[in-house]
Amino acid sequence: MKVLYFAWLRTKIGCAQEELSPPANVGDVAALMEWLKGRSPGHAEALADLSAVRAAVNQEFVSLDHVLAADDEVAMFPPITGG
Amino acid sequence: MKVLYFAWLRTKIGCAQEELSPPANVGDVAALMEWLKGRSPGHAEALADLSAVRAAVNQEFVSLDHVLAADDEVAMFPPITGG
Amino acid sequence: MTATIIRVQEEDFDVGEELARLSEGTARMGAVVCFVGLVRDVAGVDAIESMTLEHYPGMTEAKLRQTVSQAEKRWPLEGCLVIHRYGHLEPRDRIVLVATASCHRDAAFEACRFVIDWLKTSAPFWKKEKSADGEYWVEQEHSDREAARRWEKD
Amino acid sequence: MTATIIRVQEEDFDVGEELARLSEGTARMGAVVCFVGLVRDVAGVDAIESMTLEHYPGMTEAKLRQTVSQAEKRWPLEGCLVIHRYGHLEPRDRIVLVATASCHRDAAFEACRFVIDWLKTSAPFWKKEKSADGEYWVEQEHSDREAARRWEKD
Repeated sequence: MKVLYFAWLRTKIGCAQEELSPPANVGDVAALMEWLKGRSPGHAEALADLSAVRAAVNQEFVSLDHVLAADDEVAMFPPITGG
Repeated sequence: MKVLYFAWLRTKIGCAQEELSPPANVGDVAALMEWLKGRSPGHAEALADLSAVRAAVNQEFVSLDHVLAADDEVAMFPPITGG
Repeated sequence: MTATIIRVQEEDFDVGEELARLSEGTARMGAVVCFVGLVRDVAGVDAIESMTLEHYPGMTEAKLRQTVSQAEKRWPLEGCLVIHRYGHLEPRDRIVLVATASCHRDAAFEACRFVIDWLKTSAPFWKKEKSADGEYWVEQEHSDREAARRWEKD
Repeated sequence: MTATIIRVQEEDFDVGEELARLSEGTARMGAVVCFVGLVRDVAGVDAIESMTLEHYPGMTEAKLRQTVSQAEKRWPLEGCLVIHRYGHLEPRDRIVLVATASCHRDAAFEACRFVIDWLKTSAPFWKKEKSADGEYWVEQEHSDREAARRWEKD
Protein backbone atom coordinates (compact mmCIF):
# COMPACT_ATOMS: atom_id res chain seq x y z
CA MET A 1 0.00 0.00 0.00
CA LYS A 2 1.34 3.43 -0.98
CA VAL A 3 0.55 6.22 1.49
CA LEU A 4 1.04 9.87 0.49
CA TYR A 5 1.02 12.95 2.73
CA PHE A 6 0.45 16.55 1.60
CA ALA A 7 0.75 20.07 3.05
CA TRP A 8 1.11 20.16 6.87
CA LEU A 9 0.60 16.42 7.19
CA ARG A 10 3.72 15.97 5.07
CA THR A 11 5.74 18.50 7.08
CA LYS A 12 4.63 17.09 10.46
CA ILE A 13 5.30 13.50 9.42
CA GLY A 14 8.52 14.55 7.71
CA CYS A 15 7.97 12.35 4.70
CA ALA A 16 5.92 12.64 1.50
CA GLN A 17 5.35 8.99 0.70
CA GLU A 18 5.64 5.57 2.43
CA GLU A 19 5.31 2.04 1.13
CA LEU A 20 3.47 0.16 3.92
CA SER A 21 1.90 -3.22 4.66
CA PRO A 22 -0.57 -2.62 7.49
CA PRO A 23 -1.87 -5.68 9.40
CA ALA A 24 -5.08 -7.39 8.22
CA ASN A 25 -7.22 -5.77 10.94
CA VAL A 26 -6.58 -2.32 9.37
CA GLY A 27 -9.67 -2.44 7.20
CA ASP A 28 -10.60 1.15 6.40
CA VAL A 29 -9.05 4.64 6.17
CA ALA A 30 -9.86 5.53 9.81
CA ALA A 31 -8.19 2.32 11.02
CA LEU A 32 -5.15 3.04 8.85
CA MET A 33 -4.86 6.51 10.40
CA GLU A 34 -5.08 5.04 13.93
CA TRP A 35 -2.40 2.50 13.04
CA LEU A 36 -0.16 5.17 11.50
CA LYS A 37 -0.21 7.21 14.75
CA GLY A 38 1.95 4.46 16.31
CA ARG A 39 4.71 4.85 13.72
CA SER A 40 6.26 8.07 15.08
CA PRO A 41 5.50 11.17 17.18
CA GLY A 42 5.21 13.07 13.88
CA HIS A 43 2.52 10.70 12.63
CA ALA A 44 0.72 10.98 15.99
CA GLU A 45 0.77 14.77 15.86
CA ALA A 46 -0.31 14.98 12.20
CA LEU A 47 -3.22 12.61 12.76
CA ALA A 48 -4.24 13.83 16.25
CA ASP A 49 -7.38 15.62 14.99
CA LEU A 50 -8.97 13.58 12.22
CA SER A 51 -11.69 16.23 11.67
CA ALA A 52 -8.95 18.32 10.02
CA VAL A 53 -7.78 15.51 7.72
CA ARG A 54 -9.17 14.49 4.34
CA ALA A 55 -8.35 11.39 2.34
CA ALA A 56 -8.28 10.10 -1.21
CA VAL A 57 -7.94 6.49 -2.32
CA ASN A 58 -6.68 5.87 -5.82
CA GLN A 59 -7.02 9.62 -6.44
CA GLU A 60 -10.73 9.85 -5.53
CA PHE A 61 -11.94 11.61 -2.37
CA VAL A 62 -13.29 9.12 0.16
CA SER A 63 -14.78 9.20 3.65
CA LEU A 64 -12.85 7.71 6.57
CA ASP A 65 -14.92 4.50 6.53
CA HIS A 66 -13.75 3.69 2.99
CA VAL A 67 -12.57 0.04 2.85
CA LEU A 68 -8.97 -0.45 1.77
CA ALA A 69 -7.31 -2.99 -0.54
CA ALA A 70 -3.65 -4.02 -0.31
CA ASP A 71 -2.51 -2.23 -3.46
CA ASP A 72 -4.40 1.03 -2.88
CA GLU A 73 -2.78 4.45 -3.20
CA VAL A 74 -3.96 6.32 -0.09
CA ALA A 75 -3.44 10.07 0.29
CA MET A 76 -3.96 12.16 3.43
CA PHE A 77 -4.14 15.95 3.44
CA PRO A 78 -5.89 19.01 4.92
CA PRO A 79 -8.92 20.58 3.20
CA ILE A 80 -7.75 21.85 -0.18
CA THR A 81 -7.05 25.52 -0.92
CA GLY A 82 -6.39 25.88 -4.64
CA GLY A 83 -7.52 28.37 -7.24
CA MET B 1 -30.08 72.12 -34.49
CA LYS B 2 -27.80 69.29 -35.50
CA VAL B 3 -29.58 66.09 -36.57
CA LEU B 4 -27.63 62.82 -36.91
CA TYR B 5 -28.75 59.57 -38.53
CA PHE B 6 -27.27 56.12 -37.91
CA ALA B 7 -27.48 52.61 -39.40
CA TRP B 8 -30.41 52.13 -41.81
CA LEU B 9 -31.82 55.56 -41.07
CA ARG B 10 -28.58 56.99 -42.43
CA THR B 11 -28.60 54.79 -45.53
CA LYS B 12 -32.30 55.45 -46.30
CA ILE B 13 -31.94 59.19 -45.81
CA GLY B 14 -28.63 59.17 -47.67
CA CYS B 15 -26.95 61.54 -45.24
CA ALA B 16 -25.29 61.18 -41.83
CA GLN B 17 -25.81 64.67 -40.46
CA GLU B 18 -27.87 67.79 -41.18
CA GLU B 19 -27.83 71.29 -39.74
CA LEU B 20 -31.51 72.31 -39.53
CA SER B 21 -33.71 75.08 -38.19
CA PRO B 22 -37.17 73.57 -37.80
CA PRO B 23 -40.14 75.97 -37.38
CA ALA B 24 -41.23 77.00 -33.88
CA ASN B 25 -44.20 74.58 -33.81
CA VAL B 26 -41.77 71.62 -33.93
CA GLY B 27 -41.58 71.28 -30.15
CA ASP B 28 -40.54 67.69 -29.43
CA VAL B 29 -38.74 64.73 -31.03
CA ALA B 30 -41.94 63.23 -32.49
CA ALA B 31 -42.85 66.55 -34.10
CA LEU B 32 -39.32 66.84 -35.51
CA MET B 33 -39.62 63.38 -37.07
CA GLU B 34 -42.98 64.30 -38.63
CA TRP B 35 -41.50 67.50 -40.01
CA LEU B 36 -38.43 65.63 -41.36
CA LYS B 37 -40.66 63.27 -43.38
CA GLY B 38 -41.49 66.21 -45.66
CA ARG B 39 -37.85 66.82 -46.57
CA SER B 40 -37.40 63.89 -49.00
CA PRO B 41 -38.81 60.46 -49.94
CA GLY B 42 -35.76 59.01 -48.12
CA HIS B 43 -36.69 60.81 -44.91
CA ALA B 44 -40.31 59.69 -45.29
CA GLU B 45 -39.27 56.06 -45.77
CA ALA B 46 -36.77 56.06 -42.88
CA LEU B 47 -39.28 57.59 -40.49
CA ALA B 48 -42.38 55.72 -41.72
CA ASP B 49 -42.54 53.42 -38.69
CA LEU B 50 -41.56 55.36 -35.58
CA SER B 51 -41.87 52.23 -33.41
CA ALA B 52 -38.60 51.09 -35.03
CA VAL B 53 -36.79 54.37 -34.34
CA ARG B 54 -34.95 55.45 -31.20
CA ALA B 55 -33.64 58.91 -30.38
CA ALA B 56 -30.98 60.62 -28.33
CA VAL B 57 -30.73 64.32 -27.51
CA ASN B 58 -27.34 65.67 -26.53
CA GLN B 59 -26.12 62.04 -26.39
CA GLU B 60 -28.74 60.84 -23.89
CA PHE B 61 -31.53 58.44 -24.85
CA VAL B 62 -34.90 60.20 -24.83
CA SER B 63 -38.53 59.31 -25.54
CA LEU B 64 -40.28 60.84 -28.51
CA ASP B 65 -42.07 63.44 -26.36
CA HIS B 66 -38.75 64.96 -25.27
CA VAL B 67 -38.90 68.75 -25.70
CA LEU B 68 -36.27 70.24 -28.02
CA ALA B 69 -34.09 73.35 -27.78
CA ALA B 70 -32.67 75.19 -30.79
CA ASP B 71 -29.06 74.11 -30.23
CA ASP B 72 -29.74 70.47 -29.42
CA GLU B 73 -27.84 67.60 -31.02
CA VAL B 74 -30.57 65.13 -32.00
CA ALA B 75 -29.72 61.59 -33.13
CA MET B 76 -32.07 59.05 -34.72
CA PHE B 77 -31.29 55.35 -35.06
CA PRO B 78 -32.67 51.82 -34.83
CA PRO B 79 -32.43 49.81 -31.59
CA ILE B 80 -28.76 49.28 -30.86
CA THR B 81 -26.90 46.02 -31.51
CA GLY B 82 -23.41 46.32 -30.05
CA GLY B 83 -21.28 43.96 -28.03
CA MET C 1 -7.44 53.60 -6.69
CA THR C 2 -9.62 52.00 -9.32
CA ALA C 3 -8.06 51.75 -12.77
CA THR C 4 -10.65 52.55 -15.41
CA ILE C 5 -9.82 52.10 -19.08
CA ILE C 6 -12.37 52.75 -21.83
CA ARG C 7 -11.46 52.67 -25.50
CA VAL C 8 -13.46 52.69 -28.73
CA GLN C 9 -11.18 51.82 -31.60
CA GLU C 10 -10.95 50.35 -35.09
CA GLU C 11 -7.79 48.28 -34.33
CA ASP C 12 -7.65 44.87 -32.73
CA PHE C 13 -6.44 44.48 -29.13
CA ASP C 14 -4.23 41.98 -27.31
CA VAL C 15 -6.18 40.48 -24.41
CA GLY C 16 -3.08 39.48 -22.43
CA GLU C 17 -1.52 42.95 -22.71
CA GLU C 18 -4.74 44.70 -21.78
CA LEU C 19 -5.28 42.51 -18.70
CA ALA C 20 -1.68 43.11 -17.63
CA ARG C 21 -2.25 46.86 -17.96
CA LEU C 22 -5.36 46.58 -15.78
CA SER C 23 -3.41 45.01 -12.93
CA GLU C 24 -0.40 47.36 -13.09
CA GLY C 25 0.20 49.28 -9.91
CA THR C 26 -1.80 47.09 -7.53
CA ALA C 27 -1.42 43.67 -5.96
CA ARG C 28 -4.83 43.87 -4.27
CA MET C 29 -6.78 42.24 -7.09
CA GLY C 30 -7.13 38.52 -6.55
CA ALA C 31 -9.63 37.94 -9.35
CA VAL C 32 -9.89 39.19 -12.91
CA VAL C 33 -12.85 38.18 -15.04
CA CYS C 34 -12.97 39.03 -18.70
CA PHE C 35 -15.46 38.68 -21.49
CA VAL C 36 -14.38 38.64 -25.13
CA GLY C 37 -17.05 38.92 -27.83
CA LEU C 38 -16.06 37.41 -31.20
CA VAL C 39 -17.58 37.58 -34.68
CA ARG C 40 -19.25 34.26 -35.43
CA ASP C 41 -19.43 32.84 -38.93
CA VAL C 42 -23.14 32.11 -38.72
CA ALA C 43 -26.23 34.12 -37.79
CA GLY C 44 -29.35 32.00 -37.83
CA VAL C 45 -29.01 30.01 -41.06
CA ASP C 46 -26.80 32.46 -42.93
CA ALA C 47 -23.03 32.20 -43.25
CA ILE C 48 -21.49 35.55 -42.36
CA GLU C 49 -18.72 36.81 -44.62
CA SER C 50 -18.02 40.01 -42.75
CA MET C 51 -19.56 42.63 -40.52
CA THR C 52 -19.45 46.38 -40.18
CA LEU C 53 -19.92 48.06 -36.82
CA GLU C 54 -21.09 51.67 -36.84
CA HIS C 55 -21.23 53.79 -33.70
CA TYR C 56 -22.04 57.27 -32.44
CA PRO C 57 -18.68 58.83 -31.54
CA GLY C 58 -18.87 60.77 -28.32
CA MET C 59 -22.10 59.19 -27.10
CA THR C 60 -20.51 55.72 -27.19
CA GLU C 61 -17.68 56.75 -24.90
CA ALA C 62 -20.08 58.60 -22.59
CA LYS C 63 -22.38 55.56 -22.31
CA LEU C 64 -19.48 53.20 -21.66
CA ARG C 65 -18.21 55.54 -18.94
CA GLN C 66 -21.68 55.63 -17.35
CA THR C 67 -21.93 51.85 -17.44
CA VAL C 68 -18.51 51.36 -15.88
CA SER C 69 -19.22 53.98 -13.26
CA GLN C 70 -22.44 52.17 -12.28
CA ALA C 71 -20.51 48.92 -12.00
CA GLU C 72 -17.92 50.62 -9.81
CA LYS C 73 -20.70 51.86 -7.52
CA ARG C 74 -22.36 48.45 -7.24
CA TRP C 75 -19.28 46.27 -6.71
CA PRO C 76 -15.94 46.82 -4.95
CA LEU C 77 -13.77 46.85 -8.09
CA GLU C 78 -10.03 47.40 -8.29
CA GLY C 79 -10.20 47.94 -12.03
CA CYS C 80 -12.53 47.93 -15.01
CA LEU C 81 -11.62 47.86 -18.70
CA VAL C 82 -13.86 48.12 -21.77
CA ILE C 83 -12.55 48.08 -25.34
CA HIS C 84 -15.07 48.07 -28.17
CA ARG C 85 -14.11 47.98 -31.83
CA TYR C 86 -15.94 49.50 -34.81
CA GLY C 87 -15.50 49.27 -38.57
CA HIS C 88 -14.93 46.20 -40.73
CA LEU C 89 -14.72 42.84 -38.93
CA GLU C 90 -14.51 39.24 -40.07
CA PRO C 91 -15.45 35.92 -38.46
CA ARG C 92 -13.20 35.12 -35.45
CA ASP C 93 -12.30 38.80 -35.02
CA ARG C 94 -12.56 40.20 -31.52
CA ILE C 95 -15.35 42.79 -31.13
CA VAL C 96 -15.36 43.69 -27.48
CA LEU C 97 -13.37 43.11 -24.31
CA VAL C 98 -14.77 43.71 -20.84
CA ALA C 99 -12.51 42.99 -17.87
CA THR C 100 -13.21 43.55 -14.21
CA ALA C 101 -10.83 43.09 -11.30
CA SER C 102 -11.63 42.74 -7.65
CA CYS C 103 -10.27 41.23 -4.45
CA HIS C 104 -12.73 38.37 -4.76
CA ARG C 105 -14.25 36.57 -7.70
CA ASP C 106 -17.95 37.15 -6.89
CA ALA C 107 -17.70 40.89 -7.50
CA ALA C 108 -15.54 40.46 -10.60
CA PHE C 109 -17.94 37.94 -12.19
CA GLU C 110 -21.07 39.96 -11.43
CA ALA C 111 -19.61 43.27 -12.55
CA CYS C 112 -18.30 41.79 -15.81
CA ARG C 113 -21.69 40.32 -16.60
CA PHE C 114 -23.39 43.61 -15.73
CA VAL C 115 -21.12 45.66 -17.98
CA ILE C 116 -21.53 43.43 -21.04
CA ASP C 117 -25.30 43.05 -20.52
CA TRP C 118 -25.76 46.76 -20.06
CA LEU C 119 -23.40 47.71 -22.89
CA LYS C 120 -25.40 45.58 -25.34
CA THR C 121 -28.48 47.79 -24.95
CA SER C 122 -26.98 51.14 -23.98
CA ALA C 123 -23.84 51.72 -26.06
CA PRO C 124 -24.85 53.09 -29.48
CA PHE C 125 -23.43 50.49 -31.88
CA TRP C 126 -25.13 49.03 -34.91
CA LYS C 127 -24.05 45.86 -36.71
CA LYS C 128 -24.41 45.28 -40.42
CA GLU C 129 -23.74 41.69 -41.51
CA LYS C 130 -22.74 40.58 -44.98
CA SER C 131 -23.76 37.13 -46.22
CA ALA C 132 -24.13 35.60 -49.70
CA ASP C 133 -27.61 37.23 -49.78
CA GLY C 134 -26.20 40.72 -49.33
CA GLU C 135 -25.87 43.15 -46.47
CA TYR C 136 -28.45 43.73 -43.76
CA TRP C 137 -28.64 45.55 -40.43
CA VAL C 138 -28.85 43.20 -37.47
CA GLU C 139 -31.98 43.46 -35.33
CA GLN C 140 -31.79 43.80 -31.56
CA GLU C 141 -32.21 40.51 -29.76
CA HIS C 142 -35.00 40.13 -27.26
CA SER C 143 -32.63 38.16 -25.02
CA ASP C 144 -30.25 41.13 -24.86
CA ARG C 145 -33.06 43.46 -23.71
CA GLU C 146 -34.07 40.93 -21.07
CA ALA C 147 -30.48 40.50 -19.89
CA ALA C 148 -30.10 44.24 -19.38
CA ARG C 149 -33.51 44.56 -17.71
CA ARG C 150 -32.58 41.94 -15.11
CA TRP C 151 -30.07 44.38 -13.57
CA GLU C 152 -32.74 47.07 -13.14
CA LYS C 153 -34.71 44.99 -10.63
CA ASP C 154 -31.99 45.01 -7.96
CA MET D 1 -15.70 19.65 -31.68
CA THR D 2 -15.05 21.00 -28.20
CA ALA D 3 -11.45 22.05 -27.56
CA THR D 4 -10.42 21.01 -24.06
CA ILE D 5 -7.08 22.11 -22.67
CA ILE D 6 -5.97 21.23 -19.13
CA ARG D 7 -2.49 22.00 -17.84
CA VAL D 8 -0.85 21.92 -14.41
CA GLN D 9 2.48 23.68 -14.60
CA GLU D 10 5.11 25.61 -12.69
CA GLU D 11 5.63 28.24 -15.43
CA ASP D 12 3.57 31.36 -15.99
CA PHE D 13 1.14 31.54 -18.92
CA ASP D 14 0.17 34.24 -21.42
CA VAL D 15 -3.57 34.85 -21.23
CA GLY D 16 -3.85 36.29 -24.75
CA GLU D 17 -1.99 33.36 -26.34
CA GLU D 18 -4.00 30.79 -24.41
CA LEU D 19 -7.33 32.36 -25.39
CA ALA D 20 -6.21 32.51 -29.01
CA ARG D 21 -5.34 28.80 -28.85
CA LEU D 22 -8.82 28.06 -27.46
CA SER D 23 -10.53 29.67 -30.42
CA GLU D 24 -8.31 28.14 -33.10
CA GLY D 25 -10.17 26.00 -35.58
CA THR D 26 -13.66 27.32 -35.01
CA ALA D 27 -15.55 30.52 -35.74
CA ARG D 28 -18.65 29.33 -33.89
CA MET D 29 -17.73 30.79 -30.52
CA GLY D 30 -19.24 34.22 -30.03
CA ALA D 31 -18.36 34.54 -26.36
CA VAL D 32 -15.26 33.73 -24.35
CA VAL D 33 -15.27 34.27 -20.60
CA CYS D 34 -12.12 33.90 -18.59
CA PHE D 35 -11.18 34.02 -14.96
CA VAL D 36 -7.64 34.78 -13.82
CA GLY D 37 -6.72 34.24 -10.18
CA LEU D 38 -3.79 36.34 -8.94
CA VAL D 39 -1.68 36.26 -5.80
CA ARG D 40 -2.68 39.18 -3.56
CA ASP D 41 -0.22 40.96 -1.31
CA VAL D 42 -2.48 40.75 1.72
CA ALA D 43 -4.35 37.97 3.51
CA GLY D 44 -6.38 39.28 6.40
CA VAL D 45 -4.03 41.70 8.14
CA ASP D 46 -0.78 40.09 7.04
CA ALA D 47 1.36 41.27 4.13
CA ILE D 48 2.18 38.29 1.93
CA GLU D 49 5.78 38.03 0.74
CA SER D 50 5.36 34.87 -1.29
CA MET D 51 3.34 31.69 -1.59
CA THR D 52 4.01 28.05 -2.35
CA LEU D 53 1.39 25.90 -4.03
CA GLU D 54 1.69 22.15 -3.52
CA HIS D 55 -0.49 19.68 -5.41
CA TYR D 56 -1.12 15.98 -5.88
CA PRO D 57 0.25 15.15 -9.35
CA GLY D 58 -2.05 12.82 -11.20
CA MET D 59 -5.11 13.42 -9.04
CA THR D 60 -5.01 17.14 -9.84
CA GLU D 61 -5.19 16.54 -13.57
CA ALA D 62 -7.91 13.88 -13.10
CA LYS D 63 -10.05 16.22 -10.97
CA LEU D 64 -9.65 19.09 -13.42
CA ARG D 65 -10.69 16.79 -16.27
CA GLN D 66 -13.76 15.67 -14.30
CA THR D 67 -14.73 19.27 -13.55
CA VAL D 68 -14.36 20.36 -17.18
CA SER D 69 -16.26 17.34 -18.37
CA GLN D 70 -19.15 18.18 -16.03
CA ALA D 71 -19.17 21.74 -17.35
CA GLU D 72 -19.25 20.43 -20.92
CA LYS D 73 -22.27 18.29 -20.06
CA ARG D 74 -24.15 21.14 -18.41
CA TRP D 75 -23.53 23.90 -20.95
CA PRO D 76 -23.11 23.96 -24.76
CA LEU D 77 -19.43 24.82 -24.81
CA GLU D 78 -17.19 25.20 -27.83
CA GLY D 79 -14.08 25.10 -25.70
CA CYS D 80 -12.82 24.97 -22.14
CA LEU D 81 -9.33 25.71 -20.83
CA VAL D 82 -7.88 25.32 -17.34
CA ILE D 83 -4.28 26.14 -16.45
CA HIS D 84 -3.23 25.92 -12.81
CA ARG D 85 0.24 26.72 -11.55
CA TYR D 86 2.11 25.21 -8.62
CA GLY D 87 5.38 26.01 -6.86
CA HIS D 88 6.74 29.37 -5.74
CA LEU D 89 4.56 32.42 -6.48
CA GLU D 90 4.75 36.10 -5.56
CA PRO D 91 2.14 38.85 -5.22
CA ARG D 92 0.65 39.78 -8.65
CA ASP D 93 1.63 36.40 -10.10
CA ARG D 94 -1.07 34.53 -12.01
CA ILE D 95 -2.20 31.33 -10.25
CA VAL D 96 -4.99 29.97 -12.38
CA LEU D 97 -6.73 30.59 -15.70
CA VAL D 98 -10.17 29.25 -16.54
CA ALA D 99 -11.62 30.09 -19.95
CA THR D 100 -14.87 28.92 -21.47
CA ALA D 101 -16.14 29.54 -24.97
CA SER D 102 -19.66 29.22 -26.29
CA CYS D 103 -21.94 30.61 -28.97
CA HIS D 104 -23.64 32.81 -26.41
CA ARG D 105 -22.43 34.55 -23.31
CA ASP D 106 -24.86 33.02 -20.79
CA ALA D 107 -23.34 29.56 -21.13
CA ALA D 108 -19.77 30.88 -21.14
CA PHE D 109 -20.29 32.93 -17.95
CA GLU D 110 -22.05 30.15 -16.05
CA ALA D 111 -19.60 27.46 -17.06
CA CYS D 112 -16.57 29.59 -16.16
CA ARG D 113 -18.03 30.33 -12.74
CA PHE D 114 -18.85 26.65 -12.24
CA VAL D 115 -15.32 25.50 -13.13
CA ILE D 116 -13.55 27.95 -10.81
CA ASP D 117 -16.01 27.35 -7.94
CA TRP D 118 -15.72 23.60 -8.32
CA LEU D 119 -11.97 23.60 -8.79
CA LYS D 120 -11.49 25.51 -5.52
CA THR D 121 -12.85 22.62 -3.50
CA SER D 122 -12.08 19.61 -5.69
CA ALA D 123 -8.62 20.07 -7.20
CA PRO D 124 -5.99 18.94 -4.66
CA PHE D 125 -3.90 22.10 -4.18
CA TRP D 126 -2.61 23.48 -0.90
CA LYS D 127 -1.34 27.03 -0.39
CA LYS D 128 1.40 27.98 2.02
CA GLU D 129 1.80 31.72 2.55
CA LYS D 130 4.91 33.47 3.79
CA SER D 131 4.60 36.73 5.74
CA ALA D 132 6.91 38.55 8.16
CA ASP D 133 5.58 36.18 10.87
CA GLY D 134 6.76 33.08 9.01
CA GLU D 135 5.15 30.45 6.83
CA TYR D 136 1.71 28.94 7.40
CA TRP D 137 -0.67 26.71 5.50
CA VAL D 138 -3.80 28.52 4.33
CA GLU D 139 -7.13 27.26 5.69
CA GLN D 140 -10.04 26.49 3.42
CA GLU D 141 -12.53 29.32 3.18
CA HIS D 142 -16.10 28.71 4.16
CA SER D 143 -17.22 30.90 1.23
CA ASP D 144 -15.43 28.58 -1.20
CA ARG D 145 -17.25 25.53 0.16
CA GLU D 146 -20.56 27.38 -0.13
CA ALA D 147 -19.78 28.51 -3.69
CA ALA D 148 -19.13 24.92 -4.76
CA ARG D 149 -22.16 23.60 -2.91
CA ARG D 150 -24.47 25.98 -4.78
CA TRP D 151 -23.87 24.04 -8.00
CA GLU D 152 -24.94 20.77 -6.38
CA LYS D 153 -28.52 21.96 -5.89
CA ASP D 154 -29.34 22.25 -9.59
